[in-house]
Amino acid sequence: MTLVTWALLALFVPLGVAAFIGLVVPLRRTGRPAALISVAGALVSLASAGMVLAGGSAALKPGVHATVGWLTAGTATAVGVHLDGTSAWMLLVVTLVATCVQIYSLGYLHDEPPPALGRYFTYQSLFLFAMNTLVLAPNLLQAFLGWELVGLVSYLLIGFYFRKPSAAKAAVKAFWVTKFADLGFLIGLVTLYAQTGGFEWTAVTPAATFVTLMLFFAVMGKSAQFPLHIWLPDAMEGPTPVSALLHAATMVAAGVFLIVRAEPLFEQAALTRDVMAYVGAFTALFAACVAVVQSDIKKVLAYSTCSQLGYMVAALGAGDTFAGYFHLSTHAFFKALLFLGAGSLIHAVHSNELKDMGGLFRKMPFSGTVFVVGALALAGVPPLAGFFSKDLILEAMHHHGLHVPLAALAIAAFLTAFYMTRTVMLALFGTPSHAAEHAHEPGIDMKLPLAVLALLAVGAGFLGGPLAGLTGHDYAFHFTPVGGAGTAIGLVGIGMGYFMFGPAQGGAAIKRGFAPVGAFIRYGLMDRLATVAYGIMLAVGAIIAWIDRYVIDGLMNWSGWILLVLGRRLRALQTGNVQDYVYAVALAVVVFGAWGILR
Amino acid sequence: MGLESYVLIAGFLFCVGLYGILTRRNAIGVLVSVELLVNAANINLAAFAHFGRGLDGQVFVLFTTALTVAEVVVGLALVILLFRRRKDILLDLANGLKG
Amino acid sequence: MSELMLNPWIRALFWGLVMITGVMTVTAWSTWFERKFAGRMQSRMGPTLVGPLGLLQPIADACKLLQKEDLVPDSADRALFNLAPVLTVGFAMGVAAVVPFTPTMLAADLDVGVLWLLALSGLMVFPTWMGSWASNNKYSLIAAMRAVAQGISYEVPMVLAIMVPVIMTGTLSLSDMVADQQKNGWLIYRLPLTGLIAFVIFFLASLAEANRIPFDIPEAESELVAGPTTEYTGMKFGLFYMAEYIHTLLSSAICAAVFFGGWDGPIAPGLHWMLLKSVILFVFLTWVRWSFLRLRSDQLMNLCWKYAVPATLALIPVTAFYTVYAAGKGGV
Amino acid sequence: MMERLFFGAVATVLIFSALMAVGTRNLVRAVLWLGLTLATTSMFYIMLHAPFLATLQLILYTGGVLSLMLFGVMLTRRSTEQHGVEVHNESNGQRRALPIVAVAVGLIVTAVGRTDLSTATPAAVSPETREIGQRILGTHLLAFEVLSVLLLAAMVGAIVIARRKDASLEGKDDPRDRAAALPGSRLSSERET
Repeated sequence: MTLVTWALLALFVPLGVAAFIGLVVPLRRTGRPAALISVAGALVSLASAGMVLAGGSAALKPGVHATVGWLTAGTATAVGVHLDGTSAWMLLVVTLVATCVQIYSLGYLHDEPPPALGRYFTYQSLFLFAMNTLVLAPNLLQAFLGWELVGLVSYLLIGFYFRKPSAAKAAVKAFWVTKFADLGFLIGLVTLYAQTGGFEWTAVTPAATFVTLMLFFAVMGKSAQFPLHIWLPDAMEGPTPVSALLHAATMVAAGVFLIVRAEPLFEQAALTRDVMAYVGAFTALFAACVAVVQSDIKKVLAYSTCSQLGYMVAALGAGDTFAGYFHLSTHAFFKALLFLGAGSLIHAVHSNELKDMGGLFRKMPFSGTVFVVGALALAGVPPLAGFFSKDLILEAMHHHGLHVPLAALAIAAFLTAFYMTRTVMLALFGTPSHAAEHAHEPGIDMKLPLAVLALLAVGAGFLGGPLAGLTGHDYAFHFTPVGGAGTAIGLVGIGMGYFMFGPAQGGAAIKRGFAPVGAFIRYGLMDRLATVAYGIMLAVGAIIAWIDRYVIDGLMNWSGWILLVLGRRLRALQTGNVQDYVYAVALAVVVFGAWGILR
Repeated sequence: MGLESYVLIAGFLFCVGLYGILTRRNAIGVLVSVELLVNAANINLAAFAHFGRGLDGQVFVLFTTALTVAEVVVGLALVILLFRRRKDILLDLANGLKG
Repeated sequence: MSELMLNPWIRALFWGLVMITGVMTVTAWSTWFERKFAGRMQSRMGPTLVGPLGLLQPIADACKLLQKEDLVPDSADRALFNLAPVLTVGFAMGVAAVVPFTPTMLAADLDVGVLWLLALSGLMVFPTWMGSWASNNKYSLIAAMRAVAQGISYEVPMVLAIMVPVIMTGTLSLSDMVADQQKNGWLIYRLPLTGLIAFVIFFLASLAEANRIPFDIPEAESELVAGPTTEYTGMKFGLFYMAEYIHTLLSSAICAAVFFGGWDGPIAPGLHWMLLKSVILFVFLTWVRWSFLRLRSDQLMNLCWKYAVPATLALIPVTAFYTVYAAGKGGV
Repeated sequence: MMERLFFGAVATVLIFSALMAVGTRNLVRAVLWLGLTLATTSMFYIMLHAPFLATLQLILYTGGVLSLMLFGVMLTRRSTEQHGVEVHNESNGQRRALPIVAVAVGLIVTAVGRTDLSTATPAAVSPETREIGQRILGTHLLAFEVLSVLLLAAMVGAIVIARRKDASLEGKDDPRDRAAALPGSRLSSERET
């Protein structure tokens, strides 16, 4: 079988599975069989992705392009698969994480009623298809299709517990925010089409700046960049495996992937890249700040995801595509691990709140260990996965002279290490809460994916060299001052976190000092901002109101009076009889026709 | 037969439909007349397609056909709503918007 | 003779006459066959008295119908009442024009034969409706509502189901369709399952359009007396009766042509194969008729909109995919 | 000559049935006359070498639209018929409609007379049905897609319009309807005003 056949298999098996378990209602209603079919589909998809990658970089490097014509009005566009190192690797990452998450879900959602379980796995399979459509897209148009499809599935999965009002609200919010951002994608696509007559990744156009800015707007929505990040924390209303797959590892990274894919376009737009670097760095810092004060373990991870996506976007903004892409893949592994690990903690105590946890490490050594591994990887401790990619990003920022974003990212690195230590300390060590007393380890179906992802979180950093070779970049790990400083900052953050939230519970003065800041961030950074903006608007509004009342209204009243008098006269024309109006139209047509013909 | 005979017949059909729209009291009767109008236009499109050696005319007949189906569906839904509210479907009595 | 047959008008006229006579004759004796068959299924004899094995029974029936008094109800709409039975046979016979018995034996080799077929099946609703409306009878009116609802509902899966053969063979002409099957295999098995499902749905839909049991809800003699034909007597009733049989027979013939390769078959001449296949399908239909109960109105609609339509909608992309990629045909 | 006669016959049937469709007082017959008009139009299409259109006309207009209209007639029977006798279908406003229609006919005849339409010659070969399909999915793809959206909108719209139950007329088995019938609710205050 050729590479394309394998890729098509990876693409269409999940679709077939989704259609099968979705449309065969009795099967869907039985739940568990549907779930097993879905997992089997994901495994086939994973194996196919593996076969594609096993084709080797020699076959992938030139890029394998297989398309069929579609929408052949005017200039032809195409759908199909485009395989090169980038998409092949992404395909593997997506299918791997998805398979892990699906297996994990078998255990995590064990107590769901069967119909809901069937629905869940239908969405999961559909998601895999949608994401693969996006990953394998040979042009921006197909990418857009996949983009919208993953948005739809995200909406469906966030609202999985749709009887819960907050979940339904969160789903709608996520949908609207991302759809609003997707308008940018659409405008970008239309502009690109108008300029080049196609939707190619490699298009060359003078309007590249505008097009890429529009695309980046969509990325801001999907990859949760400030200020369009607001949907992501709410999206945690979905089941935890969904958060791991969609809202941490793959779907939110789709924005980053899009930029990686459209690199030739973004290369033509220096302005967009600067915007990206600053927006990304700011998001990284801002979200890290917010993450420090969250009390909900999933919210911590959600803001952390925001922050890490900021890193990737900043790296892409600096022009180092590989750094962003590398961080995307390592992040996919360790963040999925963190979410799934958090999931098993949540599963054990039936609560998202950190205060309901504590001391869980002793009860759940396995889950605790993998969670700590994930946290260390995220904090950038060598030689775990996050260390290499974060190091590369910081270096890239330094290399391109972007010092302000670099500083922001460095602070964010400190905060990252700090809040992860805080989370680990609060959730796993310390005094056990009441809820944590009966906690116990999850079953094998949840442990297995955790083990796989933990291995990857440890080892994925060493895949940098092969991955660079696959995607046609140069990469070799060097120890540099910037990278060293970044690691040191991370270690300081960990130490600080341990000092404050570890057994010593030190730094009371610092805690007290920062308490108002924490409260401010936690309870209403956005609200305060809104209050200030509201005050300004009230003042401006008062002025406008005066003008409106006495100047404009005066005019209006006067003209209104005239219209009223006129209207009373004209009312006689409105007989309310439809045929009278048709008669008027016909009369006009005949009169104008006569004028035109007999003239 | 020449093109002008088709156009004339279609034109006459159109006028018959117009007369129906203006005089029918019953809403369904008006819908019937609207069908005649569209039909007249369709004959013209097909005739010009044949004599102009193009196909676009025929394609557009298909489009207008689909449009008409949509129009009839919505029209009948309105008629039924009207009937539910007023117990009749006489257009000259349905003049609630009278000024 | 052969030169004369080259003229399409003459050809259409000739085969038209042949078809009409042929179809009428076959229809007459199909009633005999059905009664015999039903009799055997229910451990009875069926007609035995008129002629050997009761073979002359149809002629006797026709004589009886012709002798009966022709009644028109007082409050009936006379013109429509009389027009309906004529139209119903007319439309049913119209289908015969495009049925390809052999490459040469068909009245009109239309480019758009499939559409013609669908058009006439769609029109079949009107005579039924017209007759029942014109009768001005409560039962008939309810029957009319049912007939129209059933007719326009089953038109949808019928059109969608026949799109499967159309996509696979890439033609709207029935004779080209058979020719294609001769070359590439019958449609019933060419694409596993898909052809079969399309056939079953198409067959069901044509049964519903012909108001045959188990879809004879408009007639429903146990609740609606006899539905549209309540007020009809004598030969007018006979015409309705005949139209149902013609419709059923021609549906079998069309299914044989579209899904079972028509005249394709070894050794024997094509016409034999075509007739054999049609007869097998007709026997199958008769068997169904005497084995199943009538559906309820809501069951009928459920079957159509919840099962047949979604199934056919799913079939179309599958077929298209197969045709473009696997068979390497079509494409832009 | 044959062609001329044939055309004349078809045109006569067409116009006559159209006149009957707008003229007859019996609504059911009007719809059936319309059916004859539409069927005759498909004869025109055959003469214009458009067999695809002809059959489609039969399927969609005559088969589909007409059935819908008959349904409409039956559902609103109380309005169109009393004691089995058709009422209320008489025309009104002939006095003002006739002149305008007469002028329109005159205009069309004049306009056609001033053109050189009679010099146009028909195409020798009739186009294949396949080409129509390619046109629709090629040049006119956008229009086709827009049309599909329109049909969807019409479908949804028709359901919404015809479905809304008027609580004063229908049984109130849906809780929402019951809520709407409560005094002070928005729906009930809108009703019958």
